[in-house]
Amino acid sequence: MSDDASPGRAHGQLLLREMLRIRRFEARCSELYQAGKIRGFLHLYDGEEAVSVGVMQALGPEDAVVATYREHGQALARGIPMGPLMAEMYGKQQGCSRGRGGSMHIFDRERHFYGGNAIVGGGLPLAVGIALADRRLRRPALTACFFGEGAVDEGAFHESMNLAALWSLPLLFVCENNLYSMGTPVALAEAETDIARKARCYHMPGEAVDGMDPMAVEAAARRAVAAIRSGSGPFFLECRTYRFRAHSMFDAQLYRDKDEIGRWRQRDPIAGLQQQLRDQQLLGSDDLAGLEAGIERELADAVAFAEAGTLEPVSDLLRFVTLDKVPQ
Amino acid sequence: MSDDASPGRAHGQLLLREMLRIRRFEARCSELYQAGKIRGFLHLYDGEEAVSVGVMQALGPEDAVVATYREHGQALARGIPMGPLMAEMYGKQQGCSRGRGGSMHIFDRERHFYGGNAIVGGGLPLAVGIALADRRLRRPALTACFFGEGAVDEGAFHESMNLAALWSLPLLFVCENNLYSMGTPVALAEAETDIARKARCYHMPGEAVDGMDPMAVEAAARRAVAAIRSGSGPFFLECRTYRFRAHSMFDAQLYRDKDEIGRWRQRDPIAGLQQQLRDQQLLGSDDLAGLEAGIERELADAVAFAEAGTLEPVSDLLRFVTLDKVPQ
Amino acid sequence: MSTAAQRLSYREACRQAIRAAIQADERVFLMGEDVGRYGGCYAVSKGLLDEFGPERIVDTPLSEAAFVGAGIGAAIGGLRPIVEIMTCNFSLLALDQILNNAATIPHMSGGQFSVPLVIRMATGAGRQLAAQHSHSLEGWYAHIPGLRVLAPATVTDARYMLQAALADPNPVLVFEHIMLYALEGELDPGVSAVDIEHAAIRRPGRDLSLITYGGSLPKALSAAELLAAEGIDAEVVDLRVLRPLDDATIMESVRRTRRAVVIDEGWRSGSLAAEVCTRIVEQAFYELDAPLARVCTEEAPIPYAKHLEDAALPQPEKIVAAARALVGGRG
Amino acid sequence: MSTAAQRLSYREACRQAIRAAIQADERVFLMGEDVGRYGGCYAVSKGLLDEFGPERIVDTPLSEAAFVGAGIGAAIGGLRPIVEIMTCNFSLLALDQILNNAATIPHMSGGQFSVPLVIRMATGAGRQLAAQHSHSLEGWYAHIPGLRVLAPATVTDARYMLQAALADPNPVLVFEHIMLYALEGELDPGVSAVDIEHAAIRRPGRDLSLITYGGSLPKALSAAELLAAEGIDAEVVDLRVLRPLDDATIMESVRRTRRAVVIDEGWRSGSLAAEVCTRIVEQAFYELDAPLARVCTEEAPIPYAKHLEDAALPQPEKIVAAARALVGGRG
Ligand SMILES: Cc1ncc(C[n+]2csc(CCOP(=O)(O)OP(=O)(O)O)c2C)c(N)n1
Ligand SMILES: Cc1ncc(C[n+]2csc(CCOP(=O)(O)OP(=O)(O)O)c2C)c(N)n1
Ligand SMILES: [Mg+2]
Ligand SMILES: [Mg+2]
Repeated sequence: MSDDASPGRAHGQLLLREMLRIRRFEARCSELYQAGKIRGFLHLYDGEEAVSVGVMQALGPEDAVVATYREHGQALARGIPMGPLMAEMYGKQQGCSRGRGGSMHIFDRERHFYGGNAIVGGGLPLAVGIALADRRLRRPALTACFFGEGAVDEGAFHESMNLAALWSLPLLFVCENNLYSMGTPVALAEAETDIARKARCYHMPGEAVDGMDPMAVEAAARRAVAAIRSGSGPFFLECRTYRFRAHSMFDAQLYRDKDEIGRWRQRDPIAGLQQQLRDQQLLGSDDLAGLEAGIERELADAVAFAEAGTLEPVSDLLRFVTLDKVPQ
Repeated sequence: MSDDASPGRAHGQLLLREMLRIRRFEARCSELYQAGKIRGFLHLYDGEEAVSVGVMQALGPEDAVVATYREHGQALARGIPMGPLMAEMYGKQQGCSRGRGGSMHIFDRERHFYGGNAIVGGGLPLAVGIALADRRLRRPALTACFFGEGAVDEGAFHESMNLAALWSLPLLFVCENNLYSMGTPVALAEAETDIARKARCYHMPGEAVDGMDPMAVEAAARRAVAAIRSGSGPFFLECRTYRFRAHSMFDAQLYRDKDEIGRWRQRDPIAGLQQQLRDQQLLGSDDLAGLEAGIERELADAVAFAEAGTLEPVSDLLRFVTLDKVPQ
Repeated sequence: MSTAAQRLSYREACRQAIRAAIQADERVFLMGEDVGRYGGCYAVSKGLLDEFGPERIVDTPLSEAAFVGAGIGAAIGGLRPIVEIMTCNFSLLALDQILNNAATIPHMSGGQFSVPLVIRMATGAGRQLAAQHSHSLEGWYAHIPGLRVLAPATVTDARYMLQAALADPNPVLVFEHIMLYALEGELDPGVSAVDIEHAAIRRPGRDLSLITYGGSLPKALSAAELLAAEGIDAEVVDLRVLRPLDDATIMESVRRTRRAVVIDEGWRSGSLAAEVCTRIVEQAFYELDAPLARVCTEEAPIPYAKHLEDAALPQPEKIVAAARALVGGRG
Repeated sequence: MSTAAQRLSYREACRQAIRAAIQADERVFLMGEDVGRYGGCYAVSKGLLDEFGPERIVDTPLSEAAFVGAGIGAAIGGLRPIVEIMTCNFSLLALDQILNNAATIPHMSGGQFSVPLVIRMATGAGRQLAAQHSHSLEGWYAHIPGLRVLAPATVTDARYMLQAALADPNPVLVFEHIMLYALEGELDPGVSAVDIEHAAIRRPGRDLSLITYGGSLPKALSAAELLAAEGIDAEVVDLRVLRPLDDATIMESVRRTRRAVVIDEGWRSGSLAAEVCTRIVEQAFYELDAPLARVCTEEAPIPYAKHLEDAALPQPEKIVAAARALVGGRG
């Protein structure tokens, strides 16, 4: 945990609740996957919650988010309600993408959430464009673009970093470095394993932060956002984190041993913050129970909402292949 | 000019002759283009001769070369005879690519010359593969891969640099930094304008050298090649140079002023070396006359060879779309 | 504005179209490699940087994936980008962005986001640029749901298709054939807009339909002249819009002529011509008096040497031969 | 080796093929994302890293352009790479390398260099992976001169096509449909090789030809069963080789049955099915008793929701309906 002293009772509990919401939501998704209610690829964020929760604290409602396929945490932390999110997992038309996207393609116009993207690195150029539009239209917004450290190997990363830096765009690059891209450890994929250093290659300010510490992430994100808002161009934030579970539901995890996972579990961001808040007398047992109960209710409601949701009529299959007008 | 003292009479004259061969060859190509004998895109190397000539000195006959579309200099310096090269420009079947490639696609199996590539950055992944094959087949060869500084912006550059460094391949990256990619100056294309620094991003050793000085280029290339042969992995060599002429035959050069060109012409690698050799008494007027006369003869023969060449029969159009066996 | 017909080149028409679009809507800008200082690799945007400045005429690095993706993001974000990819040959580097983002996000997001983007690119062969610089890839793009694909073949279409494309809330790709840029034609002062939905009959005829688009249109028209001299009256259909195809105009023509040759500069196998032929068989089979024929590019990388390039590409003589063979079988 | 028929999955057959290839030729190696430690995203290469070590089973970074290009270079340089692109969806990032280098260099160099490379990739939809992960791009690749394109649809083809592909001096692409990996079948102990030139009749029939390949083959066979129950005797042709197409087998079938439905998981417009239909019209027009029909994927990005994905894709019922309509018109 960081030494950033105390977050304040309310804010500390908020961070905890946000992370717990993600953890519980995904635990349920995993069960629902086993039960066949959710299908397709499902990539859990278990262990990485501090990253999204920390970063999102630094964003305002007008800021944009470009997400990955491992984006439940990004979506929930951004404020997408759990009901439509769960309905999306179910493939129901009440889902936030009408059930067309599923786990990997969450969209939410109201929250400027420009989608999970299932092509590794595919979201980065998009984020450059959104940031360009904000600047050209003189909107005071910035774009936060999430991606895994695996995306750093792709050409799209290089081109997007260069473009953002060259054009000095209001863009926060958030690299979720969980040490693996599927089964490939960073050292087998990157000549430069210190990912934060990549920023320098483009004359971009960058920083690495403990991605298991929500307060540290939040603090770093706030610094980055302040710099971007001051007009100094893009910022690269590497969040060092770890996924506790498999890459997706099809992964025997032959590439890492249980000990490694065990060691990282010692640094569980949720348990860690909980302990810290307790130690600082910012969280009582009642608080925690209340918090947990609230999340249980929210989750139960979300599942009920998804279960009650309806299937989009097959006759709508071709709807929105092209649009009649630009949505406002 | 570098202070690398004297190159020795024979070697100094060799460097001079090689550069002059390129200069004269291309001057003739330009005339032949005006006359309609050569068509398609024609990219001249005028001003950049020291780069290819310097680098090629460091290569052995078993080493491989991957070239660009601005490759007459690379081809000639590598030893591709002028006749087949000129015949290629003419589109004759005696051309080194049977007249199918033209200026942008020179191939020569015997000299391990793996082609001009007209997709900016397109040759880099190829070079990685050739170097990989050399290593896996335990051949003591290395691959020299040429590209312009414009290619540095492409995703293929990033991916190839990473792969070469990660796998520690015997690969010499030669960046011909002539300050422009078509009409775009480096500063409008690169967040990092110090191109040699790019090497560090991949933990690759790198160096920048005065690309207007053939001896400096040769010396740097020899150091790089020695390092690669010693097994230390790839090397990045930036050669700082300038093209005196237009990007191609269709270019009004609106993007730079005559003064700039004039200043660079002061540093003409050919005039420079000539002067140096004279100053050091390594080149007499007779030598130069002999040298020039030899090149004139070679060029006249090449043009005659190309003129006398024949057109591939149209019935061969589909020949080699697929091959019957792997050429040995 | 004068009301007299204006004579200008296709290149100049493209430039006027861009200029007018930038003037009409401050969200519009042109972005691409060397569109500014260099003036465009085919000189289309020459002078525009001076006229509109670097906010509206944006030179990009050599990063096709990133600047095309940035165009998509900018369109989603409220701008109206015209992205120029120098030639379709380089568009492969951005194809993932075009297919998986531009064409997909509107549908996949359930209609929440649209991508009002125009991507222009040069296409085709004919200048001895050899294998890597002579592709005709519009047929591939015409396979992608969510895109509109245009192929202006006349000066009028070059002048006016762009404004219709910019008005479309969906991504539109415009393919400009390299051999057309120097073509000259008249702009009808009475016309100030064109539709981007219909094919056009460029030459009416009764005996067979020559169906084509873009750079092959002049060749089909030449072929029709040659055929006329032989007493064969060919109709020439310019598809104009490659996606969605205007079936009605195609079928109407074929039902009248009962024979068709489809001409397309893509390689024969998997060409756009195959799609057109198949639609005709699906929709007008019983009205056909003869098999369909295609004149496409030979199945080889296009060589540099002029005589081989010529031999690889569709040519009026090949079209004439194909037409003659079909009509020869006239029952 | 036992001579009893061996029952195994398509996935296992792919693995055996790779294993045998690596054992047979020391120049052969497998390279791709997560082929080693992870065991392959569809578990095809599970266990091979332990068996052959990291020189022969090479995990790559997420750099499709570079490692596919490196495979091309390595092939030119004398190795025999099997490059795995996880799924064809990501192959777009390497398409420039495949088209402009692998397919082009042999011809453009005047035959000086060959590219004896095999690229395997998963293709197709059916697992609710949504729009970006459900493409069927083999039709695009089948457009490219210089490539051979294979679509093994049976366990035997999965087992033996690879060795033939590696023996080819030219670049060969192998498309493995994701829905086939779990399919089980028998390996005939008498067979130890297959050709990569011919289509195969998987079910003989007289009334019409169902022409398909890859993941749609089981669907076409199901449709044929359903049709049989209605008294319609459908022949099922498995194309196997998508480039170059085996016209002879296709035409021989269609000349007998005089009717054809072509089934293909690509989007309808510009599908490989269009090419097959057009060839039939070009070569067997006068033998047709009815229009041709296609059953392809609906023209929309493929949605996640199961019922919509099912509705988007070719299904036995759609094939039956198309067949019935053609045969209904039986003169
Ligand atoms: C271009 C591309 N290549 C490969 C894949 C398959 N794939 C999906 S997730 C993944 C790993 C990505 O790792 P990373 O970027 O570190 O993100 P993480 O999964 O660790 O969050 C891969 C290889 C893909 N989706 N897109
Ligand atoms: C992928 C790609 N994009 C664009 C082009 C068009 N183009 C040809 S040469 C060139 C400039 C390349 O500049 P640089 O790499 O610096 O090489 P130089 O021409 O200066 O030698 C461009 C943009 C191309 N051939 N390939
Ligand atoms: Mg990761
Ligand atoms: Mg340059």
